[in-house]
Formats: sequence, C-alpha cells, structure tokens
Amino acid sequence: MSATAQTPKAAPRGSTASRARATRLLGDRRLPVLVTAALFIAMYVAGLSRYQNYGFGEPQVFLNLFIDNGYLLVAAIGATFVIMSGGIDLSVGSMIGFTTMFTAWLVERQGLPLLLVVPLALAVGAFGGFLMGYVIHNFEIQPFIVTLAGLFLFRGLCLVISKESISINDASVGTLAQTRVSLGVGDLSIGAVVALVVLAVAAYVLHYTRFGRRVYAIGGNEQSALLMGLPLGGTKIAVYTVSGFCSALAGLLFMLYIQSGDPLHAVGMELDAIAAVVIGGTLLTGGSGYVLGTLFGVLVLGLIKSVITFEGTLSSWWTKIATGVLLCAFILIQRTMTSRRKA
Amino acid sequence: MTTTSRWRALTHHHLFWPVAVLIALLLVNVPFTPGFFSIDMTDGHLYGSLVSIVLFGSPLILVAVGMTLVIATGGIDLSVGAVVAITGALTCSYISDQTDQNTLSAVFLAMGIGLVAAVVCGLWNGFLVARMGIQPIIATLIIMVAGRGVAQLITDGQIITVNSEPYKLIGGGYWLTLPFSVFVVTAVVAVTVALTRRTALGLLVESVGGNAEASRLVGIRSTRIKIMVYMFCALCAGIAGLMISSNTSAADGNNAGLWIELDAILAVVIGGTSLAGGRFSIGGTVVGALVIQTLTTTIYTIGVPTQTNLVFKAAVVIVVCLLQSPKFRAKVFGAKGPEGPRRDAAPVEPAPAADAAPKMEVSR
Amino acid sequence: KEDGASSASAGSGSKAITLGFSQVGSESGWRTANSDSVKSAAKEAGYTLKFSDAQQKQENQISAIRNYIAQKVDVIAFSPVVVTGWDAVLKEAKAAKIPVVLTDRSVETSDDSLYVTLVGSDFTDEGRRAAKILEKVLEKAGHKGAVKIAQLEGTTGAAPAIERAKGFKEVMEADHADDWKVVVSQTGDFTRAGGKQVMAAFLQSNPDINVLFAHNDDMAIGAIQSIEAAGKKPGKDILIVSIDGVKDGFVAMSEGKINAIVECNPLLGPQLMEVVKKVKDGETVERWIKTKESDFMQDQAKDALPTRKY
Amino acid sequence: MAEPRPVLEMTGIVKEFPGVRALSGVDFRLFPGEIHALMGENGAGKSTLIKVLTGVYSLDGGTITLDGESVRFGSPLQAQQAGISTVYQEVNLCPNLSVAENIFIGREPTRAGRIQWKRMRKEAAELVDRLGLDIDVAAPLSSYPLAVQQLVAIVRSVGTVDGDGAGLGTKVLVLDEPTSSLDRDEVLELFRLMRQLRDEGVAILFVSHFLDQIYEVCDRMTVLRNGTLVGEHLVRDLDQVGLIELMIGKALDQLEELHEHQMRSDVGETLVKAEGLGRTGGIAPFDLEINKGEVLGLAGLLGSGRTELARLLFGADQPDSGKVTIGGEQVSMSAPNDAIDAGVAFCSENRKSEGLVPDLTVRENIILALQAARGWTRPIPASQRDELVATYIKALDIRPADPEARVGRLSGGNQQKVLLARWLITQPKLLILDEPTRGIDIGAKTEIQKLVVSLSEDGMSVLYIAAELEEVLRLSHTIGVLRDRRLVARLTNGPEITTSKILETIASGEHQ
Ligand SMILES: Nc1ncnc2c1ncn2[C@@H]1O[C@H](COP(=O)(O)OP(=O)(O)OP(=O)(O)O)[C@@H](O)[C@H]1O
Ligand SMILES: Nc1ncnc2c1ncn2[C@@H]1O[C@H](COP(=O)(O)OP(=O)(O)OP(=O)(O)O)[C@@H](O)[C@H]1O
Ligand SMILES: [Mg+2]
Ligand SMILES: [Mg+2]
Repeated sequence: MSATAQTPKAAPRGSTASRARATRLLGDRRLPVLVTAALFIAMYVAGLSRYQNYGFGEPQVFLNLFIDNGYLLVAAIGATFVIMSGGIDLSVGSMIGFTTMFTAWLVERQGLPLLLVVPLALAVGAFGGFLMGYVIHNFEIQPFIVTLAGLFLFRGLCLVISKESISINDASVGTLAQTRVSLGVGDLSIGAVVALVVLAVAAYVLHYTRFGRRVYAIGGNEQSALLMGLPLGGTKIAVYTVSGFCSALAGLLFMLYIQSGDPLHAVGMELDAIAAVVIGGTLLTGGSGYVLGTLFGVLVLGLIKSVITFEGTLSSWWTKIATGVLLCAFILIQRTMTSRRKA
Repeated sequence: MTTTSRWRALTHHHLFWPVAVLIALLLVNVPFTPGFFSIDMTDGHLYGSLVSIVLFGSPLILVAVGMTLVIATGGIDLSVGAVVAITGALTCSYISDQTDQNTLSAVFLAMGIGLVAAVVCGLWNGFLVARMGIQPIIATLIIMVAGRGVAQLITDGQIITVNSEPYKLIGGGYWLTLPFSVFVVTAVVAVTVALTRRTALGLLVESVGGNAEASRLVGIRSTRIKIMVYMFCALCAGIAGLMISSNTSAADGNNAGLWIELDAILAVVIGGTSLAGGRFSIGGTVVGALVIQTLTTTIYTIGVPTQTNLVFKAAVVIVVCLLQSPKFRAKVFGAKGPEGPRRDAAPVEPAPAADAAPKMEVSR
Repeated sequence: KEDGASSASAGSGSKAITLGFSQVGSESGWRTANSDSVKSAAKEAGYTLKFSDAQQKQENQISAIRNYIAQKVDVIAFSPVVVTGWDAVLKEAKAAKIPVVLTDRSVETSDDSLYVTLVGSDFTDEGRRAAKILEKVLEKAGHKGAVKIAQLEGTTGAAPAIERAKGFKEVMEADHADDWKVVVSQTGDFTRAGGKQVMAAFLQSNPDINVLFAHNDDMAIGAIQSIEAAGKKPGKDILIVSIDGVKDGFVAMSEGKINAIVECNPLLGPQLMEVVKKVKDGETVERWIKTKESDFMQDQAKDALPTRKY
Repeated sequence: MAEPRPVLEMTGIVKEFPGVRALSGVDFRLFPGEIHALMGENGAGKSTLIKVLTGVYSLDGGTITLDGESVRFGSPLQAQQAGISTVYQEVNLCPNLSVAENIFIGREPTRAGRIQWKRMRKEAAELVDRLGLDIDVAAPLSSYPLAVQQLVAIVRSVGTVDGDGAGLGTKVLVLDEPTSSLDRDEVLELFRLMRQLRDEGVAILFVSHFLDQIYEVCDRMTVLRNGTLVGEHLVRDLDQVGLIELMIGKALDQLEELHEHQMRSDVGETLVKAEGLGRTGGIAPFDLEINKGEVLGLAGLLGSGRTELARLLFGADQPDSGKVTIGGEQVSMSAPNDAIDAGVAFCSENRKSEGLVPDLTVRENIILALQAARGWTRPIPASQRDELVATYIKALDIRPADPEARVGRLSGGNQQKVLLARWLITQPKLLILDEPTRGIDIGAKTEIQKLVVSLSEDGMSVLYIAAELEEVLRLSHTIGVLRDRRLVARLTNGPEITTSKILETIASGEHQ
C-alpha cells in the first residue's frame, strides 16, 4: 500500500490539447473522404482536358453522373449502413432486379395503379431485408451467407415471376421518367433528386440520431456494444431492413431509369455498391466512414464508366482491363495519400 | 462410452452437419434417378452420378481449398474466377499454337505458363492486401474485373479449342478407372493439409486471422504469410482453371469460372470456417464443395424448372445454414446447443460445433 | 463554347460519318465475331467508330447512348441487351436528331419512330428453323417411334434462350404434338462446361433421350463430350440439333457428332455500314433488314467448314 | 448499518460451460447503500456471476431477485433498464467512437430526436473532469491508453447513476476490476465517487485483486472458490490473512511475501542501449541503458508514457529519432520482428486486443511467439512443445490446466498468465512486462514477482511496468521515472528510495 501521502497531481499537460489536435488531424476519419473527393475532382479535370472537344466539359455531362448513377447511389447508401455496422449485404443487386420485375409485373400484368405498387414494392424490399437481419441476428449466421442466399432467392423470384422482360408502358411511369428538374446549367432526373434526398436523410440519420450512432458503435465492436446495453438485435435487424428498403427504392429508380422489368437487371450490382462504399473510405470491418464518402465512391465509379465511353475506341476486353486499371490506380493513390497517418 | 454420449460426440463433430446435409442431398436424388448410387464400368472407366459429382466438383473443391486459407487470414479473394479464366486461356492458347498438341513437353510448358500467370495474380493480390493494406474485397475486385478482360484478350474473345490428349487427362480423363481430377484434388488437399498442419503455417494463418495486431506483436511476419496465402489460393484457382479448360478441351475466357468465387466462399462457410478469419477446416471445405456440387447436380436431375433453380438453391443454402446454427437448433429442436456465452470471446463466434471441433493440429 | 465543340468535330471530317455503337458485351465467341465484323466494316467504310461494351448491362448501354448523344455522333447503333425499357433514351436521341439503328435484335417501344431500322435476325425464327430441321434429321436417320428431346437452354432470362425455346415449342406443338416430347430441359448457360455438366446429369436421370436440342453450338459441343463419356454415340444414339454455326460446331458436325446447325450470322458489319450510310443520307430503308443466314445438314458440313470465319 | 431488505438477491446460481462448471449453487445478496466486494482467485467465477446477473450469459439454475421481484435478464440492455449499471472486466467500449459518445451512447441528449453534440461534449467533459481526467472528449477512444479507457468505462456507468436527471434510476452498480490499470490518484478519485454513491443509497458490487483497496472501501464481502460460495462476511470481521485463506482454501504460510528490495549487487555488462529514441506525439527522445540481469522498473502517472517507451524499445511503434543497440549491435526497430530477433520480448498491457488470439487454444497461444521466431517451416516438435506447455501451465498455475481450452474462454487472470507464458518460453534477453500482474490474484501475483526475481538472477534483463508503485519498487534494481512523456529521472534502488521519494521526483519533474 502506498504511502497515504497525497500523490502529486500531474503538472498541467500544457501541450496535451494541441498534440491531441495534431493527432486528430492526422488520424482524422474524414481524411479518406476528402482524398476520394479530391481524386474525383482530379480525375474529372483530367477527363476535361482529354475529352473537352467531345463535350465532356458540358455541365450536363457532370449532371449525367447523378442521373445515370442515382439508383446505384441509393443502393450504396443502404450498403453503407450495413457495412458501417460491420455486416455486408450481397442481396442488393438481386433485390433491385426483383423490384423492377415485381413492379413491372404488378403494373403491367396485374394492372395495379402505380401509387399502390410503389409502397408495396418498398415494403417487400424492407421486409426482405428484415427477414435477412432477423436470421443473421437470431440464429447467428454470418451475414455474407444469409445475404448470399438472399441474392439467390430474389434473383430466383425474378425468374419465377417471368423469364421474359416486361416493358412498362404505364403513362405515369413514362412521365415520371422524363420529368427533369432544371438547375439552370442543366437538369436532373427525378431519380437523381430522390437519390440526393436519400443521401441527405442518411447523413442526418447516421450523425444526428441515436440509431445512427448505434450503427457506428456496433461496427466498432459488436461485443462491447452489447455489453454497453445497446439493443444489438434491434439495430442489426434495422440496418438490414434499411438496406432492403434502399435496395427496393434503388430498384424503383432503376425501373424509372429503364422503364422495364427484367430478370437479369442489376446482376452483380452489389459489388458495385460495396466497391463504392469502400472507395468512399468506409472500412469493411465497420464502424468507420461517412455516407458522403459513398457519394464520391459512386461518382468515381460513374466517372470511370463515362471516361471509358468517351474514350470510345476500346474493345470489349480492354474496357474491362481499363476499368480494373483505373480502379486500381485510384485505390493505390487513395491508399498512399491516407496511409501517411500512423496507427 | 455409452451410445448416447458417443452420439453426442458425433453430432458435436464439426463435420457432422455438413456431412449430414451432403448425405441428405444425395438421398433426395434416389426417387428421381433410381440408379443414382450405381457405378458402372463404361469404356474402361467408372461411370455414374457419384463419379460425375466428383469430376465436375473438382475445380470447385480446389478453388474452395485455396479460398479457405485466404479466409482464415481474415481476407477474401474475389478474383479466383478471373484467375481460372486467365490460366485456361493462356494454357490453351499456347497449346493450340503448337503443331503437335500431343507432345508432353509442350503441354507441361503450357500448364507451367498458365500456373505462373495465376501465381502472379496471387502475388499481386497479396501485395495489395498485405503490403498496401487495401481491403481484400476491393484489392481482389481489381483482378476480378480486369482479369476476365485479360483472359478475353488472350483468347481474342473466342473459345480456343485444343486437341491434346495429354492435356485432356487432367480435367476430363480417367486414370486407374477413376477421373484423373480425383487424383489432382487429393494431391492438392493432401499438400494443403500437410502444409498447414505439418508445418506451423496453419497456426500462423489462424493467428493472423484471429488477431492481426497480436500477431504482429509476437513477430509473425504476417505480410509474408498473407502474400503466400493469396499466391496459394491463386495457384489452386489456376489448377482449377486447367481442369475446367481441360474438361471441355477448350478455353472460354468469357465464362470459365464465372461466379465460382461465390460458390467457393459458400463451400468454405458450409464447411464451418468463419468469414471473420481464424480457425479453418480444410476437411469441412471439401465437404462443403461437395454439398454445392451435389446441389447443382440435384437441380439438373430432379427436373427443377430452370426459372426456379435459384430459388431452390437459396432454399437449400438457408436450410444448411440454419441447421448449422446452434442457436437455431436450440430454438427449434429444443436441444441445448453447445453452451457458450451468448456473445463472448471472438466477435463472430465461428458457428456451431467449433466448440467440439477436434483439434486439427499436428499432434493427436 | 458549344461552337468550339461542334466546329472541332465538324473540322475533323465533314465527310466521315461518326457512328456510335454500343455492343451488348463479349459474353461469347459469337458476340466477339459480331463486334469484330462491325469494327472492320467501319474501318473499311472509313467511318469514325465509337465503340463501347455494355458488359451485359442495360444501364451501361443507356449511359453509353447518352454519351453518344452528348458527343453528337451522326448515327447511333446498338444491340440491345434487353428488349424493353428504351423509350426514354431513344426519345432523347430523337430530340437530338440522331438516327438510331438496331442490330441483332429488336426492342419494344411505344413509338415506332424511335428507331429507323433493325439489322439482324430473329431468335424465335431460329427456334422454328431448328424444329423444322429436326424433322429432316429424324427422317434422314430413319428414326421411328417416340422422340424424346433433351433441351439445353441458354442463360435463364436471356432473350435468345427464351425466344429460341419459344420458336421450337411453337412448331413442336403445332406439328408434332403427339410424337415429340421435351423430357428434360435445363439451362447450360450457353457454355461448353454448362452443356457438359447438364448433359451428364440428363443421361443419368433420363437414359432414354434420343434427341438433343441445344440453344447454341457450345453447349452442344460440351454435351457431346458427356454423351461420349456415357458410352453413347453423339449424332447416332442421340441426334443433335443446335443453333449458331460457330466453327467448332461445324467441326463437330463434319465429324458426324452434330446432325444439323441453324445458322445465326454475326457478320452483319458490312450490312450495318450500308444502312448507316443510307440513314445518314436521309434515304428510306426497310424496317427490318434480315441477315443472310442458312441452315446446314451434316452432309454440307465438310464443304461449309473452310468458309467459317469465327 | 441496519439490514434492510437486499436490493439484489441471487440464490442457487448455477452456470455451466462445456466441460466447466463455473458456478455451482452460489448465493449472493447485495444491500442498498453498501459497497460489497466479490472475492476469489482467478477463475473463481466472479466475472461469470456478474455476467449471469446482467444477462450476458443465460442462467442454468437459480433465481435472481431484484427489489423483491424475480427477474431474469435476456440481455445487458434489460439489466441496464432495470437499474443495474455495469463495468465489465475487459474494457468494453467502442474504440472507433469518441470519448464523449462512449460515455453517452444509448442515452445521448437529444432534442426532437436530434442529438445535441455540443451539449453532449460539454457534459462529457464535465463528467470526465470529476474523475480528475484531462482529456479531449471529442477524440476517438482508441487514441487513449487502456487506463484512460478504463476510466471512461467507469465514467459511463457512473454517469447513469448521478448527473442531471439523465440518471436512469440506477440501483446497482457493478464494477469488475475497474482499478486494474489505474494508479493511486485515479483509484482514490474512484473511491471518493463510490462512497458518494453509496451514501446516496446505491448498492455497489466491487471486484478487485488488491486487498488493500477492498479494506479501504468495502463494507461487506462474498468469497468464491472454484465456483462455490465460501462465505459472506463483513469486512471488519475478517482480516487479510483470513480472507486469503478463505480464497485459496489453505493456510497462508505457503504464500510468502517478497519484502526486501532488490538491491543492485553485480552490474552486468550493458545489454540494451537506447540513444535519443523518441517519437513525436508519443514520447520525447530519451537515453536508456539496461544491463544484463537488471530489472528496470518504470514509474509514472497514468499516461506518463511508460507504455509508449516500452513499445518503442520493442519496435511496436516506429521511432522518429534515435537508435537502439542490443548486445552491441544496432537494431533497426522497423518492426517487432527486429527486436524479437535481437532477443526482446514484449508482454502488452492490453491482452485482449494486442495479446491473445481468443479462438486459439491455450497451447497454441503459448507457443505462438516461439513458433513465430522459428518461422513456419520449422514447427516445434510435438513432444517438446507439449512438455513446454505443460511446464508453464503448471508453473503459472493456469486454470483450467487444459492446453486444449480456448483462450477466449479463460478467466481474465488466467488469460494474463497465458500471455506471460508465451514470452517466458522464448527465453529472451530482455523481457518487457507491461503490467503483467494486471487482473491477477494475490497468490499468482507473488508467484510472478518471484519469477521475475529469479529470471533476473539467471541473467535476463527485465523492463517492468506496473500500476502499483510498490511492485515496481520491490522488484527493480533501477527505476526510471516518467512524467509527461519524458524520462525525467533514473534512480538506483536502495533503502532510501521509497514510494514517496518517487512521487516527489515525479512531482518536481526535475531532470536527471
Ligand atoms: N465463455 C466461457 N466458456 C467456457 N468457460 C468459461 C467461459 N467464461 C468463463 N469460463 C470459465 O469459468 C470459470 C470462471 O471464470 P471467471 O471469468 O468468472 O473468473 P473470475 O473469477 O472472474 O477470474 P479473474 O479474476 O481471473 O477475472 C473459469 O474456469 C473460466 O475458464
Ligand atoms: N490524463 C491524460 N490526459 C491526456 N492524455 C493522456 C492522459 N492519460 C493518457 N494519455 C495518453 O497517454 C498516452 C501515452 O500513455 P502511455 O500509454 O504510454 O502511458 P502509460 O504511462 O503506460 O499509462 P498507462 O498506465 O495508462 O498504461 C498518449 O497517447 C496520451 O494520449
Ligand atoms: Mg474476472
Ligand atoms: Mg501503460
């Protein structure tokens, strides 16, 4: 036992605050997002200088990134929730395909009004996510596998509905699809606007609600979160429900985008969504990242696609190789720029 | 030992549920294909459903075995399908350039080229993951995307057909009445088991996957180990690529090994290895791969309409996973699962029977 | 700034036509031959070709077309990934006054003026032709009794698979309702490996199959290997009809292993270029320009083999 | 103290793990307004009892009554809602979140559902301040050492009790070894708080292996041995000797204490020499020499940089400046491997995240370092390995003595022993022990200290860090004093060196 003498207090840690600030800046979790954003801009500028004669510089080309990737953004936002909580959702692509098929079938073949079909589709998607979350949590089965089963199941259900694609001729769908919101320099589609709204809502939820913080906590350390008395099960199930909902919403946007349901729509899109999330600086192990990063992840993927189209002379396999190489270059640069910080 | 306790020990074996599912799936076929278990002699080799399951399942087993090690380090390799395609494409395009496609030396050289390419892919993956610290899913996604392009570049987007008897042997031929691929798979599995359990590699891999920071602090050269493991995985995928292309005597850069990564991961998990890394079981993976191949064959033989193939597959996967989940068994069968903390120790409790898992280490 | 852009493109060649072509993907040898044909024909014709590969994704194709519109190409041509869902983007093209030519297959649209013409074949018709040629094959083989057909389908949900099956069924139900029967049908994903595996399983569960209808040559080639492994003779014990007419198919046919092939010609590049020229010049063209295709029986195989380019 | 109705009563508690009966029919009661110690050796079942109470583990038998009502919690959340607030043995917080969030998560201040970040940070800073901590509550928890994390965990649980109305009506506060990494100051601060809460009527369950602490704050105690109840006593009725005898179940004379100081008798040649070794943001450049067979103890307050210094010497962090020579040869220190190859071993204070691989068995964890040093191609022969493992399980009394048991399932103290065994087996030249006695019971603690002495007598150098100053004083030949991440003094141990002398040195901070 130590002497009962009052131990001296440590002298005021004069430099503590400033040092902490320095480490915080270096180890800032926002850094990956900033780097991704900066690289995106650099890539865009590079594209500008290379393809400026082909109209790359037009504002609409930039806005098209949102129009053409709105659905991916929504799906990726759902995936962000899941990944942030330390899980993964592979059923995204199938769920999108299923939603297009399901809505097309209801609208065209069953003649239900769109106003009824949209909430129905969203509910089905959310319910699908809920079921997967329920199984993952209650039976402690790895999310990868449960959602892989989901991938098979929903793709299978698409085919069960119809092997053939169903075109949507519903007038309201047509109008919605063609509605453009003018921004002065160019315009955005409904899909892009919805995606941006979802982005804003997601950012709010993740940063300003208890639910959002729980998602981060679970991703940080599930065991601890449980011991800290957080409702682990509820949160996990909710996260997959959100993802299911977002996938269904993405499916609706996708349906607006291409006005048809097809059983092979969006095959493999889960990988795009996951890639976007990760490129945006979110860790697959969970607990770290920003939904804004996901936006840039999606934009980067979209930009890679546009650049390749603008290049225009690539044969099929060179397209794949170029996509891989651009992705690789991007990730490597991003990595070297963020790895300056020390663990 | 009483029978009940022996039964308990049996059901707690980590291979019990995968094997049970495998047997159940095999039995499902009997009403549809009465001669399902019969094996005849045709043209000097064995012929029957079981033989074809093993024959067609071989590539998947190989890929899954490689994948097991990668997953044990806490990683994942999405590029195996592309590696399968690249290896097949390189090998076949080399062979098809030969005037005499039957010379052994040329075939060996061709296979060598293919496998070297595979290993290079693995090296690249390993470099990105271990050296650059890029998340495995993304690191391997690069080759998954670009690799198939490379394979198509090699084959010029066409299917390259070869007419080489020796090459045909690996994936489609028979030896001592058995499919030759059986021998290849046995050899690879044996080598893997020896490599991981007779040396300390298995322990180090499990340690890296189980706690990376702790492993660094005990001086495990995890970079090296990870690179090795990714190279090994790619090598396995490469051999699988040889097998697939040899099986049809053709290299299809577009479709060879398409989505095999998902089946391989599924096989690994059905075999009882946790995707979170750590403990792994090669035996489990082999059984898992056989389960998936049997499932595929079952779909073909019992006349599932094409459009419900996937629903059927999903249903089986779900059932298998539920059966493997001790919590599910406890809830449904009322049986007390192997008691454990509800969520203790490792972040993701490697499913079920891991508690009772027999130790696969060097000693008994 | 718009002037700059347009004058630049105009300056680079007021005569050379810029063609934007969006290909489905590169999923098969057939498709590659198709792409090659388009590229070489464009080169020959001296057009500037903007080629893009949609990797079997409609959304990629749509954004490619949007990009072509933004780039103000002269003509847009594309092989649609799926039949439906093109209205919006085609309307944009129309608004930009860029004519659209379809290749390979048609689309369903609400407004026929959205595209000018289709250069290509008809999958359903190929199915019908396959059934018709099977009649001949059966007759030639002197087949008597029930015809038990195994069908190897293409990728589930893919249009060629659906439509070829549909065409075949149509003829079968109309003319052979009582003697022909499809006893097993499963997807082989258009690949050799798929064909081989599925056929191996078929031979186990239905050893009495005597006809195989494969949706493409590759699956037929794979299936042949399984048939041989089962100790049967392809082309004799099991009669085989397939679609496409790739070189390896003809090789197998000349070896007597395939009984008949329905051609589906990918080499429509030159035809497409002609059409593009006409469209650009404002000439009227037919709504549907069919590609030149024929059906081959076994005895024609040897002669046709040297002419196969892909 | 009058004996009102117990607020918590557990009777006949049974808990079984496969192969282990962790608790067999334990009774336990807790009265409002008391601090109750739960005592027992490592693996006695203390943490298990707590986890059964809060619903982390399911109950295999027995009843729990809270406030007269029979309860059975399905999850820690339910327990928390029922008024039981808990700090578990291992720090169980979310390292990715900020300190403030860790304190408040689950009950963040909100307005219309929107989290009020500013208010949360302010309140967190106040709470942290009350424990005498000066840290940036907006920084991620992972940027702080384990001891700070432990304090944050305490702040979190205490925060539910008092503080403005946010208190959730906590009736029971459970603290499982909260003091294992704290130094004297923080402990005193914690005790002040505990007393205050007790006086407000909260029942506190307290676990610690420091008997002095028990006698300082506790009113009553329950002793467990091997999962069974040995007895419940008022603290004032039972002296330390009696308590230890109850805990270990035998007479005390087998447990001799190490009392005399280690004197520096023979000075061996210099083994390790660090010159200007430092790392910005970590520790200021320092010079250090460790001789062969010397025990160098590090003294300093929480966060003074002891761990940082050790990590630099081991190459766990990369130094920005300076060089290290070991045995006369310069070592590059770019990774732990270099240090390990040169004969350095480092037993981390954070056994959970930096030490053990929970899924592997005891045997595998023990041989891990040795195996890593040999490389994967040369596995340790099975017979040799089993013998080594058996020797150390016995020497350190690891329980259960089953080399096949999964480490993640061991009790905290036993895990610590496994970690120690891992490094002892490699027979390093320099053994760095960062709080090796953390969470270890009194018997084992003495064993470990004896071990250190005998190792140093055999010529091994040891760098010894412990939260308890006495421990450092007792074992070291030389004591390095740290303050504000700076090595400020180096004292040669001797009769004139006392804890207060060291504390003075820390306070004055005079440079050597
Ligand atoms: N999840 C588990 N699975 C199996 N056995 C366990 C598990 N948790 C604890 N045990 C066993 O239960 C017994 C009691 O452990 P417990 O953690 O309660 O000890 P403790 O008294 O807290 O010890 P310490 O002082 O070392 O923390 C030990 O033998 C331990 O090995
Ligand atoms: N009270 C505090 N205020 C500010 N920073 C602190 C405080 N305590 C610890 N730190 C942190 O301490 C770290 C260095 O402490 P280190 O782990 O080396 O200390 P230690 O002396 O080993 O303490 P411990 O007893 O916690 O192990 C720095 O990263 C710093 O952020
Ligand atoms: Mg304990
Ligand atoms: Mg420390």
